[in-house]
Amino acid sequence: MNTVNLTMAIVLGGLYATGFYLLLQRSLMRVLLGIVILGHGANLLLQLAGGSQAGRPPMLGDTPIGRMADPLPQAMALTAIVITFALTTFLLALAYRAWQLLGHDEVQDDVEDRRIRRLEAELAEADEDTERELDSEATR
Amino acid sequence: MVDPEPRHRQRRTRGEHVVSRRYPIGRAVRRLPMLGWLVLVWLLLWGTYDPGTAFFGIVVGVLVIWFFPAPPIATDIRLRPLRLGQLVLFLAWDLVVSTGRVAFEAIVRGPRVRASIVAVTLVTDSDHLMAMVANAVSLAPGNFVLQIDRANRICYVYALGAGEHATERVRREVLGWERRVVHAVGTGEQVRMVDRNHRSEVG
Amino acid sequence: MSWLDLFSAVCLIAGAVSCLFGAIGLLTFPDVAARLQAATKPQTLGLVLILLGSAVHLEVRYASGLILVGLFQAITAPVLAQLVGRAAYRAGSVRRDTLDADHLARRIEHERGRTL
Amino acid sequence: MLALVTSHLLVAFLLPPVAMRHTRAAYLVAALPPAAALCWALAHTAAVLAGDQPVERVTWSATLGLEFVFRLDALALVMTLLVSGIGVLVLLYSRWYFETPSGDAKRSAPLLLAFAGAMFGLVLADHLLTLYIFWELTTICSFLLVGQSGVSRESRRASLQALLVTTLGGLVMLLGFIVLGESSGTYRISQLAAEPPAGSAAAVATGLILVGAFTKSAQVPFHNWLPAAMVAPTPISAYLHAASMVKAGVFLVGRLTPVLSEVSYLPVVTAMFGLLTMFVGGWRALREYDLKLLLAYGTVSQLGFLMVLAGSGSYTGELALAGMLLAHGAFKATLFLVIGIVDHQTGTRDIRELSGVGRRLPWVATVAVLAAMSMAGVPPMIGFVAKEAAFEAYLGGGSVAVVEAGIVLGSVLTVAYTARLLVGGFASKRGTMPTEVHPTPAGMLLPPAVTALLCLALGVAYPLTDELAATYAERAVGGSGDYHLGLWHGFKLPLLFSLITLLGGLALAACNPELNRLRDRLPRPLQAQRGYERVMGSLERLAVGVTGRVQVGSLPTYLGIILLTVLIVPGSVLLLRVTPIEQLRWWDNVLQLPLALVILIAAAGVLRATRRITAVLLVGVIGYAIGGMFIVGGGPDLALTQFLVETLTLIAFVLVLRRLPARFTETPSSRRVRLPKVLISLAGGVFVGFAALIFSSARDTPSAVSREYLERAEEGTSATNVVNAIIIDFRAFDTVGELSVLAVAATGVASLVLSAGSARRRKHARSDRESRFTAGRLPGEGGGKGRT
Amino acid sequence: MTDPRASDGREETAVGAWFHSDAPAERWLLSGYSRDPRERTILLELVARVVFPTVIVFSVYLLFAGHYRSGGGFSGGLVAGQAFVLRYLAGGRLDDSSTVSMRPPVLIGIGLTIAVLTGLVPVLFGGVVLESASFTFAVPLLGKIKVVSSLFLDIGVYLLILGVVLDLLRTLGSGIEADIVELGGGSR
Amino acid sequence: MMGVVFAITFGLLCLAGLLSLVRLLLGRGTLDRIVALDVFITLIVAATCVGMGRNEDGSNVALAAAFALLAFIGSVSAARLVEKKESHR
Amino acid sequence: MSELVAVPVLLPLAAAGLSMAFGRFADVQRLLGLLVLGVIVVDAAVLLYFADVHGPLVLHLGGWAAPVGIALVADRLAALLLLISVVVMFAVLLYSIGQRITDYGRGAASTTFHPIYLVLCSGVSLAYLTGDLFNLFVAFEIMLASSYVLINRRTTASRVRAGMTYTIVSLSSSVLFLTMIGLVYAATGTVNLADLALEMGQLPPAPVRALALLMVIVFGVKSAMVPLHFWLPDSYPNAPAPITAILAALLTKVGIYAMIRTQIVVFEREPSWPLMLTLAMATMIIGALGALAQNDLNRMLSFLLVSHIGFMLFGLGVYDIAGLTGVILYIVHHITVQATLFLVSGLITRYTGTVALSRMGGLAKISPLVAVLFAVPALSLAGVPPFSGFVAKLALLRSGIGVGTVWGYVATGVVVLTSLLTLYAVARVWTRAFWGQVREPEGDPDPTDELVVGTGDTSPGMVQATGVLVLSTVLVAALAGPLAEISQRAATDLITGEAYRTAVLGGGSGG
Ligand code: NA
Ligand code: NA
Repeated sequence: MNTVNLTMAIVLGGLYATGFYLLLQRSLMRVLLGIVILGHGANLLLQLAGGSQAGRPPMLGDTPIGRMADPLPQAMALTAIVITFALTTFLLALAYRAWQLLGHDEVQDDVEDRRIRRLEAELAEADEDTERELDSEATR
Repeated sequence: MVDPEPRHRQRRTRGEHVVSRRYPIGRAVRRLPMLGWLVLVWLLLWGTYDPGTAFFGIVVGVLVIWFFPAPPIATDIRLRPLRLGQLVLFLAWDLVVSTGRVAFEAIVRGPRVRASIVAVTLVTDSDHLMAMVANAVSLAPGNFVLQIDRANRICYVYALGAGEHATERVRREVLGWERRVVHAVGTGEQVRMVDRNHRSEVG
Repeated sequence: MSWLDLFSAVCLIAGAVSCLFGAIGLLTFPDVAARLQAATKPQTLGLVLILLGSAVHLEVRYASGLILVGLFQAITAPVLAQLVGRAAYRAGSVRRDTLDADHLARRIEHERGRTL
Repeated sequence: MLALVTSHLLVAFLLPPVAMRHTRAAYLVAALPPAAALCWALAHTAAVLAGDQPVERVTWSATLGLEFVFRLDALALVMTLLVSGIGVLVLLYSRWYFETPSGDAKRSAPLLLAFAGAMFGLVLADHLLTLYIFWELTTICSFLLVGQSGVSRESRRASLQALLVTTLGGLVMLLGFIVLGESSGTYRISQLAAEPPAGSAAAVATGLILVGAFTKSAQVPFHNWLPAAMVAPTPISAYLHAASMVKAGVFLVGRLTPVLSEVSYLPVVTAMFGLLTMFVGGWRALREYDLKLLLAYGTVSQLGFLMVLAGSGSYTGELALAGMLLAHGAFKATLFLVIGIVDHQTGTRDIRELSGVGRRLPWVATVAVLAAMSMAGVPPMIGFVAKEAAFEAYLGGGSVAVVEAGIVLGSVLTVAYTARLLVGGFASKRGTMPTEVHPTPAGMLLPPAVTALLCLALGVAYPLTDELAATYAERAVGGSGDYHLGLWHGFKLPLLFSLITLLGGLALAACNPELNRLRDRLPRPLQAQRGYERVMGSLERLAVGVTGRVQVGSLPTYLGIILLTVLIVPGSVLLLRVTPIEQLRWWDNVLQLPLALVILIAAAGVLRATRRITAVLLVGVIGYAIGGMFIVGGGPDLALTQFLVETLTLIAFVLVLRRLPARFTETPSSRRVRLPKVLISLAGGVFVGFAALIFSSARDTPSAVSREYLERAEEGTSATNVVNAIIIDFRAFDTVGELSVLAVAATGVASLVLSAGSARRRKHARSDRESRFTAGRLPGEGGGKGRT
Repeated sequence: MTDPRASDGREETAVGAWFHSDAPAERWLLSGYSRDPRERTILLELVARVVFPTVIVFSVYLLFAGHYRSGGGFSGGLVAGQAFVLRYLAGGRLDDSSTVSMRPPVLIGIGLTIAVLTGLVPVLFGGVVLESASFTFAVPLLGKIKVVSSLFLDIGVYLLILGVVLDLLRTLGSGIEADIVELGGGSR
Repeated sequence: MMGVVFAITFGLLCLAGLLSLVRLLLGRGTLDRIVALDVFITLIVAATCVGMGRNEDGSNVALAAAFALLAFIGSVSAARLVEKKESHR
Repeated sequence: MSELVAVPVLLPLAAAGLSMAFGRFADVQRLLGLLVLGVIVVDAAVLLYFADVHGPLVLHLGGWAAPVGIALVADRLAALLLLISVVVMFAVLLYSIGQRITDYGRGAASTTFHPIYLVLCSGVSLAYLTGDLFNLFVAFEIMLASSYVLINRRTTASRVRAGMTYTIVSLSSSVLFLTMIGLVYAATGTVNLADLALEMGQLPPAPVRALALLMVIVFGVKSAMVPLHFWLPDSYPNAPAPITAILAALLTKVGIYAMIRTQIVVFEREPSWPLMLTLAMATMIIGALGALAQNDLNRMLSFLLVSHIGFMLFGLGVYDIAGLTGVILYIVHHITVQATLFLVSGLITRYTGTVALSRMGGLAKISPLVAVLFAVPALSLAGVPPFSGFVAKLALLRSGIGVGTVWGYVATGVVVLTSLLTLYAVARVWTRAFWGQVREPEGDPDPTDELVVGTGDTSPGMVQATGVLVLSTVLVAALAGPLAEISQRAATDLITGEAYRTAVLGGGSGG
């Protein structure tokens, strides 16, 4: 029961690839758009996971049950849409706050991590010093 | 609701007509058209036209109006259903014609299309009439209102496909729309004003 | 094919064509103001026609709702046109070279002269 | 036993407040629990010698096999006598040694007591895990005792070194214990001894356990922490690094001798490392000028000797071990305490500065000489008795002879540094001014005097010592031998060896200055301290290097790695084990095609967009088109929500974009960076699309759950819209959760956007409070704020 | 006929003031305060005055129709929220124009509490958490009216979402605007 | 017969949608894009209505109404705020 | 009876709603928070008792039997972790209240902190209790959304980056989670965990394995498993102490819990799982090395957190009853200890005005109490007996040796090595910050910045809360017997899976 057809698979692939690429950027706004697009992709995937795409709305009444689209993934996608929306707005506010505080909205590298990378070089030097110190101590 | 500091309330912009809130019954009556509209919307949405739906429509309409009241306004509206119907029909026809013209311009002229911005001073002095005229004009052939100078009753109309006589043609069209609108919803006074103006133009 | 179907078919196709013309105008017109014309008028007409064409196939209780859709579109399209047009003019996105007459510019000149 | 151990720890826990106010009294209080333990042990001596072993057992966690089991046997008794006896003496000594107001004094009483308790528990343990627990406790106590207030760099370094080296050993040992326990099904030492495990598990366990023993007992190559730890105050060195803690390793090997009797390599390894340690320690001791360091290297050497004996596995060897344990405890404690006195009264421990101390402090010198005799193995001291037994133990041919020779050689070194110690510390030297000496308080001399007399007493009263040692040795090797500890065994080889040692040692001591000059010229390839520094240095470099490379601090990199992991881990499984997908088709509804086209074009447009608003609008197009997909797929509710949310998102974006620059301000990344990003994201897209195909073709029936929703919605929830029925009834809980997410997000947005203003307000409020606070104070005390 | 705004001292130039005003003569939308005339548009205000209550009615329809057709508390709340967005766009910051003037966080809190209580109330009647029940009344003239208890959950959802949208307008909308003014980012 | 009509209608609408998307991509101004988006949404509304007609199932009417409304509010907000941003410059 | 299962989830939510509505009354908010958490502590204890004595307590929400409805399941594992988590949340709330009163005064109410904290509690509880994969996603989102707000509150220019990192990585992992759910549903047509276990049996092996690994990654990001851990040390240390404490203590553990729950309930596997053991080793080593490279106290603790996540992964990798017993014990121990350490770190920065170890000194002299409060959890973290860390570590080591595979042995060796490195790391803190010369505190550089505070003001509430946590770590050690027993029973339940499945699927009658 293959519920995903080739077109939709390509769409999913395209959405995810776009989302991933944007996610890997430094501009917070791009990252945010990436997450929005990924969210779209995930919601689409959820709906596709349900059943045949020729399904009719799951509204009881005229349509026979057998022809209806799977309601559960729809319900889940609905929840997911709202959650993604909530978090998107939060991230948006965060982008604004970052801009307000920093004057730009780029995600920069961690200062402390960079310090440690510098430390490595310093440490190599210091190590030589200790070796020399130990040598002189030994010949004392 | 939002802004804790009422600093923006210190003064009102001059020129605004402030209507007294002292007459509750009058206010309620003024709101009846709105209630009617809301109930109509409710019925159209449900698609079931029975007393139950209507009842709940009234309940919902009253609640909405009561919870979110619009500020009272001075403007009087006199509905003339026949004239209103005429207006709608005219509008529909105009829409078809305007579509044809825009389509023509789009396909034949395309990027080389010409236009004008024409100032038209309206006869009547009323917010909602002006808005309705603007609305109607915007639906009409190749025009839309770009800017309104409410204080001076001027509409600046952007008109597509204009030529030599564009200015005069646009002015006549806009005033024509004003006349139709005033006939449909204006007060007697306003109707007299537009008719007088129309006669002087034609005459 | 009944008369109703025929009516529906004409409405639908005319509506779709109208929409398409609008889209073509959107693409070919030189500036925002002109494109706005294309965006609002043929779209509104097209939508209304399509609503008519579709309503024929629906039960009354559903079809009545379509009236609302048409009304919404008719009321709101001009507002959008005015807002966008105004913004475009202010932002200088309306191409002056396509204009035969520009009373608004004249008025602004006039005001400026009066205050200075 | 449990009560005694607990009382140590409990008193130690309650002692600090007392120590704060009455420092000296605290030492006396602290001496009480070890004294009680000593009395208790002495009271049980007879019983233990008669073969009666008191056992106590408390279960901590049966599931984990975690128990406290204590047993007083001969070895435990020997060690208890040492630990508690010397503990009492050291605590009494400390009462005079520490200056009253110093922080060290306040700190040490409870810590020493806690250490005594841990040590007491350790020697009594009859359960591997019990043993480990107390073992680590002694490590921690030692860390704190050596470091003290940690003001000096040396003390910090030394304590850290001791901690790390011994903990390393401890942990490896724990691993060994677990291997032993898991393979044989019990952690009880007595049970293990009854049925000694054999095979590879036992062999591996032994190796691991020996690492623990070697580190704790300062065997080469782990020995160097011990001399470094000499930065500790002398009583602490005397107790920890001479009498008790460092013996734990030797004790462990002795304790486990019966358990590991099936492991054939044990004696070889212990002998090898023990002898090496004996030489290295002795050799270094001959070079040191600091009396304490000299003694410390001497201890290292002695520990090597003890380790050789502990691993011997022979009756006589174990006998010698028991004797030597007592002997070493007694004489080394004495010597440390004496050197403490010298240091305390003269202000120096340097051989080159000390002169004529023996004359000024005759009693002290006498005590020192007594102990030194025991150390050198001069009759009738216990040291001699034990050493005789050791020489006896390795009489024989082949490899045993090598060990014998090694012991003799090591003992020569011992005698030599003993002589160096006595002469250097107490003799009058030409060319050196007599050192100024303060008189010694009697209370300070008493403890070393007691232990010195003990050296003598244990030697003279050798039958008693022998009985004690024999009881242990019998248990250790599971049978008795015919050798007995004693002063006189006739003219036999051991006596000759003793003589050789003494004479050789004295000769070596005499020509030591020349030797030292020679030594200074020799290269030193093996230096334990340097090895330790190197290991720590490279550890730090490794840490910084690895962290610097792994933790690059760049968010895109992190996300890229996460994506790569997804691609590599589940992706490879999917790729490697793929089966052909059935029922492939291009579309289910033709309308999917144009919508798909719109989505893909818009997505490409987002990637290319340079203006923020353009990108946002294009994302909007994607959202609306997906809404279209939802309609096509039969999900009007979904589409409605999608449209509404999309519009709201668009509005929210636009609201914020008012404030941000029109274009993306990002610095364009170089091609080198962009290509991997493109590849990773493309691969990610392919993975998801591919996975969607594979997973959705894996199922062959419609969802049974969904069927139930469709069938039960109307009667169950009286709803015809099944999706709505799921949302507010069947799975209403999801909805409640989702609501809280919304509420939280909205609150968060408010706190972010509105916080700028409120932060400013708060700052004012705070500085107001602050100024009021400072204004209310007296002008003089403006500086330091309320500290505890 | 004189232009009252042409001589307004607040504006930098009269041209700017005139150029930026489409302000209607009356307050179509706002009862409380007057806003910068440059930001007013007669057409939008007038349309919003009609569309706003219409959309609210529509949202209430969605809330109640959700059980049977497309709609539900989410859609309803979101649509109502959009009505306020329109009002905000036409009239500027949301003022005291509604009878119930409630801070959005309070609205959110109430919505959440209602939703959770809907889950907990059945327990008081010996049911299971989140169990639903339906009651049918026959009312003369109006016919049968069916009330499902899970409707209250939907109402909670509706209120909460409305609160969230209002909060967004308060923060991302007015909050950022105020920020621009405070920091002198704007040209006014 | 009606099927063909519906197919043609859908086809034309899709074509129009793609054209508006092209305008959205080309720009040049933000306002152009906003207008294009508005057209795009209106086209989706139209397509939804056509779909309802084809399936003879009107349960999506509310959907269409909501879309029409949203397109308006979304476009107005974008236009309004773009305008504001310009005036804040 | 089964209604009690819903209390830890719904009560804090209702209270959060009220707390939001009463946003202007500080005392009401405080009281509400403490009261609700107190009630939940009692409730969790009762749940644990019942789950242990009578088997899993299942609440079929809305009366809909799983898999139609969502089931909340309080089995031994969930109840135990819930209990310990709520206790920690209670203590941290106490600390927070103390800190806020000290810094902002008694009247300072917050529309943010108290409601969000309660929602966080609800999310954590739900994550433990839910028996449904999608609901687990919702739980995670509740939890994460709250954490985003808490971590980004009052952020400063120098640290807004940290919040972004955290938020973006978490959001990305949420997207992965959602994708995973989509794939799971596509393959099985259900999202109920117990039901999934049955459906998985009918699938070909490739998708099943891929799903299992995808779940590992999704929860691996949340629990900071190497190589998905980078975000944690860059973000957690940059929040105020109580926030870091609660996030570090609970969120990663919930990730681990979810990983254990899904892997063991849904999938089947033989003991000793090489991949997981490898990941565990990498996590332990990289984390420990990272800790050694740090000068910032909070960052160091964060790296140690990563490292010790490796311990838990190790137990999961052993994949038998002994291993899981060890993990459960370890989680219980680590929740309390890690929270305590971050709280103490908060106290330390109050005395020193810095987080840099190189600028600290003589703390043991300045405040012996803080020294003790640090020493106990630090030693416990290093697994030194007789503290809780030792007990938990012992359980892990025994399982690693007991499983009898080469992978098991190697990984056990790494556990030992990591213990040593941990000890080294905390001992360095001791030697640098607590020993050495007493330093004058660096003043409070930025009063709006809650992370670095050099005022030296500590309210009794903060110290008491820390003390309560220290005592609870001691208590965990003291109660090792019963805890280990119940952990073992929980692990047995997990491995056999029968009790869980019948409780969820077999028990309820539909509708
Ligand atoms: Na429209
Ligand atoms: Na600060």
